[in-house]
Amino acid sequence: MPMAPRPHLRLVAPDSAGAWLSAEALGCERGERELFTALDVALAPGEILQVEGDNGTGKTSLLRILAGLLEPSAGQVRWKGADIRELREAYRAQLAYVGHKDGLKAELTPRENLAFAIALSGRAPKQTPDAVLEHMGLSAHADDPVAQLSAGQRRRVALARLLSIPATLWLLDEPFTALDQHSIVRVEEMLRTHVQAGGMAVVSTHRALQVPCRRVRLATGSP
Amino acid sequence: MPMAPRPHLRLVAPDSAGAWLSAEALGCERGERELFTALDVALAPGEILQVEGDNGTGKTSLLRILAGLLEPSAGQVRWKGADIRELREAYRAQLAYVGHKDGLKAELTPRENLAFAIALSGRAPKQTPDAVLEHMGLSAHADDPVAQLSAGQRRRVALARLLSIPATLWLLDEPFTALDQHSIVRVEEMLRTHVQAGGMAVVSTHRALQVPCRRVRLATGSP
Amino acid sequence: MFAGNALASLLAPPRFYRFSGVVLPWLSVLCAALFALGLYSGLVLAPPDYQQGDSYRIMFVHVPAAWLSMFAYLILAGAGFMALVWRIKLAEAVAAGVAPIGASFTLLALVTGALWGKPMWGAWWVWDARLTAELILLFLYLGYIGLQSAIADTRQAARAGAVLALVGVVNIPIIHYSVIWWSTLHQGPTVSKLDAPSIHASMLAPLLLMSAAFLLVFVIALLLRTRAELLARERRSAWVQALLEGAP
Amino acid sequence: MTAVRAMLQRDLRLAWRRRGDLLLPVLFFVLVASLFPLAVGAEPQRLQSLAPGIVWVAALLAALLALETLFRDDFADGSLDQLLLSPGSLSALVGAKVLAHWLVSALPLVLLAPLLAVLFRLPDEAMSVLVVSLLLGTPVLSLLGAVCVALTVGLRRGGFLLTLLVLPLYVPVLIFAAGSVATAAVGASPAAHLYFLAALLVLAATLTPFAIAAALRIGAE
Amino acid sequence: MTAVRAMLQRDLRLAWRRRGDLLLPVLFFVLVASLFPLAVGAEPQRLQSLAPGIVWVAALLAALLALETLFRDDFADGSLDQLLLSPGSLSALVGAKVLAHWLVSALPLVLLAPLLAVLFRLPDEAMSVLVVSLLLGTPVLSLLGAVCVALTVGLRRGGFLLTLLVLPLYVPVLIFAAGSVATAAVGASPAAHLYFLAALLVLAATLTPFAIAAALRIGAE
Ligand code: HEM
Ligand SMILES: Nc1ncnc2c1ncn2[C@@H]1O[C@H](COP(=O)(O)OP(=O)(O)OP(=O)(O)O)[C@@H](O)[C@H]1O
Ligand SMILES: Nc1ncnc2c1ncn2[C@@H]1O[C@H](COP(=O)(O)OP(=O)(O)OP(=O)(O)O)[C@@H](O)[C@H]1O
Ligand SMILES: [Mg+2]
Ligand SMILES: [Mg+2]
Repeated sequence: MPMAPRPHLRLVAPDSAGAWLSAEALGCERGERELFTALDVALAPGEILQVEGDNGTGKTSLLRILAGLLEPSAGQVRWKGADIRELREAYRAQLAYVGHKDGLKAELTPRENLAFAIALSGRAPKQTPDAVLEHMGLSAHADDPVAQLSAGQRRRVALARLLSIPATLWLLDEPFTALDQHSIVRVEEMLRTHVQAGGMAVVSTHRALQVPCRRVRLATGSP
Repeated sequence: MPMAPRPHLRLVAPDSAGAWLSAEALGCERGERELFTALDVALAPGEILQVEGDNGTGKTSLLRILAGLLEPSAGQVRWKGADIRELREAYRAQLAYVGHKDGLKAELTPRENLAFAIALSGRAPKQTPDAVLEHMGLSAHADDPVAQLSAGQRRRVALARLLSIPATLWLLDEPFTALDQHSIVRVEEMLRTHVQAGGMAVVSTHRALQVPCRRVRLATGSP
Repeated sequence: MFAGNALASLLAPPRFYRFSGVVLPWLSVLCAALFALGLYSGLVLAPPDYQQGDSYRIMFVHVPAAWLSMFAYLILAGAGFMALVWRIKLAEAVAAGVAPIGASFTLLALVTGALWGKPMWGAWWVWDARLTAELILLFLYLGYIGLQSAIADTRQAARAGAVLALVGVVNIPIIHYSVIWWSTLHQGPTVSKLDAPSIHASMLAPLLLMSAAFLLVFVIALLLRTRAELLARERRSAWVQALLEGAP
Repeated sequence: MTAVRAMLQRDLRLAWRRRGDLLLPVLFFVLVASLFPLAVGAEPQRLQSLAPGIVWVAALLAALLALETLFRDDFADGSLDQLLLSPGSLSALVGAKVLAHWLVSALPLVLLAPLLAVLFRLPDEAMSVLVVSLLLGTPVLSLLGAVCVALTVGLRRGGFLLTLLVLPLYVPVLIFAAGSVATAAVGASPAAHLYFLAALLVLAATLTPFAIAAALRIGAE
Repeated sequence: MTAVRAMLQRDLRLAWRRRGDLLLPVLFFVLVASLFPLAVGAEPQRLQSLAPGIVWVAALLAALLALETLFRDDFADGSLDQLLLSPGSLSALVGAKVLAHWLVSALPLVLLAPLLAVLFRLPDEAMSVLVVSLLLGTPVLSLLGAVCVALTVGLRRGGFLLTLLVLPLYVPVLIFAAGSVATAAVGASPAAHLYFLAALLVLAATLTPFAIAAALRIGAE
């Protein structure tokens, strides 16, 4: 079916001069389908951007583009003005990404998984794995293989990474999946302290965040 | 560590005489861990049981036991008084199960997936695949391979099965995962009409259901 | 179902545990006596072979080990069947217990066979039908053990193993008849021919004694392993708890 | 009955959607068979005497690799749960699945085998025996393999374990099938071997569907 | 550097947790090698002359199967995304992964090969050449294989496709390696073959890590 040209979609903050993460005229195609065109993003320290949108509007795709995992079909993502494809390692060092998938090894324990994530980040951790697991209410499971944890417990281990790796920009794709109420509150708390300390976050979720943030809806992907 | 015996946990409806689905003294062990012991369940036509509980307390395990997919370590599940292990096909003909995983073939289209689900059920469908997809707002994607749908769109296809297969008992494991607000309302509506027509449902979820139901919390699995 | 229930109560784990505890000491004594007799008659009384000299005496280990390796598989499959159909817990424990024992006897048969093969055929190994079949038997055991260790839940593992063991049972007749179906280097049936064993009585007697002794070793090992399996599987049950409290 | 037909149809349709993959078992078969001349040298006489064995080993390995796709995907995407909960007879459904799998992964090998036989200069009598032995033998491989896949379906890294479980079960088929071709190649009658293969096929076709169904219920817990 | 060490350590630890699986490549190797005598007949002379080829084909197939476990799991559980987002050098990380994989899946084969050589009655001079050829050749197999796995990692059913990509790349290794053993078995000097293998190894070790890293970025989109 022929598509009417989409309106230019602007996610720009009112004052976009101070933005560290910015993207202009991003376009994304998956398969044959055009998800969005001419999407602008700008995010300054201390801000959270909540990406909403119906199923299939491209939230996950947008986050992967911002992380540099997916090539946009048009436009480019910039970090402090420089194209992230040129920055490479320098950009990745600022980043913590929690996707749909948890990124944990099922045979290792939560503690080992975290220790590896820290080593991989190549920087001194903000907190030790033990402290972080304690904070996420997982001390009792710190030495069980992750394979034996339930869906929500695994999700908590994945999110625990955020507390130990020093990163300015958090990219979180539906972080609340499978979490119980306590944990949701705890994660929102984490987001709050992160931005208060000058961090930034892009969060895709269907629940309204209980944290001050800019909210943005992606246009419906299909009629 | 030595375990204190758990209190007997009763999920019995006030009037358990009319219960069609019942289970006495169910026990469940996964790996080395005892999730629950002496759990009773009773569900009569027109009722919904919402299973809550923190992550890892055994909601998924309970649903799989009720479906006959997992052997309980103690006790048995009964349908109209008869052990489901002896009823076999007769019980399964009453059942519709939507688990954590969607149960869709990624290479087939939503329409083909539904047609197969109907054939597998061996009964005349309540509604045609087209009508059901229309109702779930997926008409535009009816002929795309499921691989190209987003997480929430896939979930909707999985739930669409409920509308086409005639089943008395619905077992739904976190049906709202990845759904947007519209779809959540739609699924709650589906649950309402199902029980008004004399159906039953067991639903595990972390969100409070906006439908009259009995709610039940599984005890915390671990300290 | 009824037969199953009756059988299950007859084979209840505590009952088996008590019974096996009583017979084990007697079996051990008997086993030691048979070994003494068998070794004396096999190594001292039996004459050297006119062709093979003394090297044939390895037969007194090789043949019982080979027989038991196959016998153990039949037990594995039988116990598996009972575990699968009647869900008898004792059968699950027996199956889990017998597999490593069977694998050990298979390995013993392979090693003693190879040791015997060097003087007899001039090679440790030939790709002869029976030898290969015995090697395959080892792999069947290893597959069973691998499957057991890959599945975390013991009851699930027992039922999965049972299906595998039952399917694998086809190989047993193939091992046994391999010498008849294909012309092989390996000895044809010498002892087990029903009509007249083609082996001299002075060699047959020690072989039979040693076979009986090995059979007892097998039974004792099986009882011990099964008891240990039962304790581990039933550690939460009342009877094991009582047993533990009874112990100092 | 509709459920069984739908099952067969669905799996064939899936195979068609992935039709690029249809070629792969065949290519694997040819590639493995052609590795041997590379590895052992290419003297015609020697190759000819090795041909039955090589072709059958290649077919067996192709069957083994193809097993991966039998239930693994269904388990991963949750379709298997739906099969297990279907009110129809599970063994019939499973039979349909194995049939579809054989049609897609093994039948092309059987059709291609004569070509390989020509490359290895197998005599004509042996060639027809090769085809018959493949026709009788490969379904047994699929059925036995299905039992083992079903058992390992829930395990994370089943690949090698599967191999360990499957290969010992495949050995009798290999011996009789390669034996039949080798006998035919030297001019003797392969009837005894082929009867034995046929007997194995009948046995497997009648018994294994139940074993597969039982194994699936256990494996998918 | 800590990241690279952590990578190696993590993969070795994972292998240890799954230590049951450590045996499997070895068992597969032995099983496949023992299929041949069953399929082609057991005359010692003939087997002896086939031995280098059989052992190397078995090693190659074991290496091929082992590839499945190289990045597939990391992709499925999302660890691969984390690797790609790590600020360290991806090619170094990937090098560590391939090294761990070789240590776990191929080194045991090398250690076991002498036993197979005895079973096939390979002469003693040929035995040491067999071991050296495996030591030089199997790392090349792991490295080349890793490139192909990386390319197919996002595809649902990569198994056969992978085989198809990999086997042609493996052919040169197979020819020179099996050739070296065969030359040694007839008493000639295998030096030329072995030098060539060594050259292949140096080339692969220096170039492929970059190729693997690039392929991963493409494959994981
Ligand atoms: C690695 C090499 C060998 C293996 C794997 C092997 C395996 C076996 C097996 C499985 C049996 C039991 C067969 C049955 O009862 O159906 C057996 C029996 C026997 N083996 Fe061996 N064998 C090996 C070498 C030898 C050698 C070198 C000799 C002596 C020449 C030998 C002599 C015998 C005899 C006499 C029997 C008893 C046969 C009977 O009466 O049933 N074996 N062997
Ligand atoms: N690998 C792919 N190939 C082709 N199309 C794809 C692929 N992945 C996603 N899509 C398409 O891209 C669209 C957006 O997908 P995406 O996962 O970004 O959506 P989303 O907003 O995260 O949805 P949800 O809320 O359901 O997670 C979907 O409509 C889907 O059809
Ligand atoms: N295959 C398994 N092997 C061993 N233990 C398991 C297995 N699956 C689950 N468990 C354990 O069982 C417990 C309950 O798991 P289950 O998936 O039933 O929880 P849940 O209530 O559904 O949790 P969630 O809300 O996170 O989905 C978990 O603590 C986990 O440790
Ligand atoms: Mg998404
Ligand atoms: Mg759950």
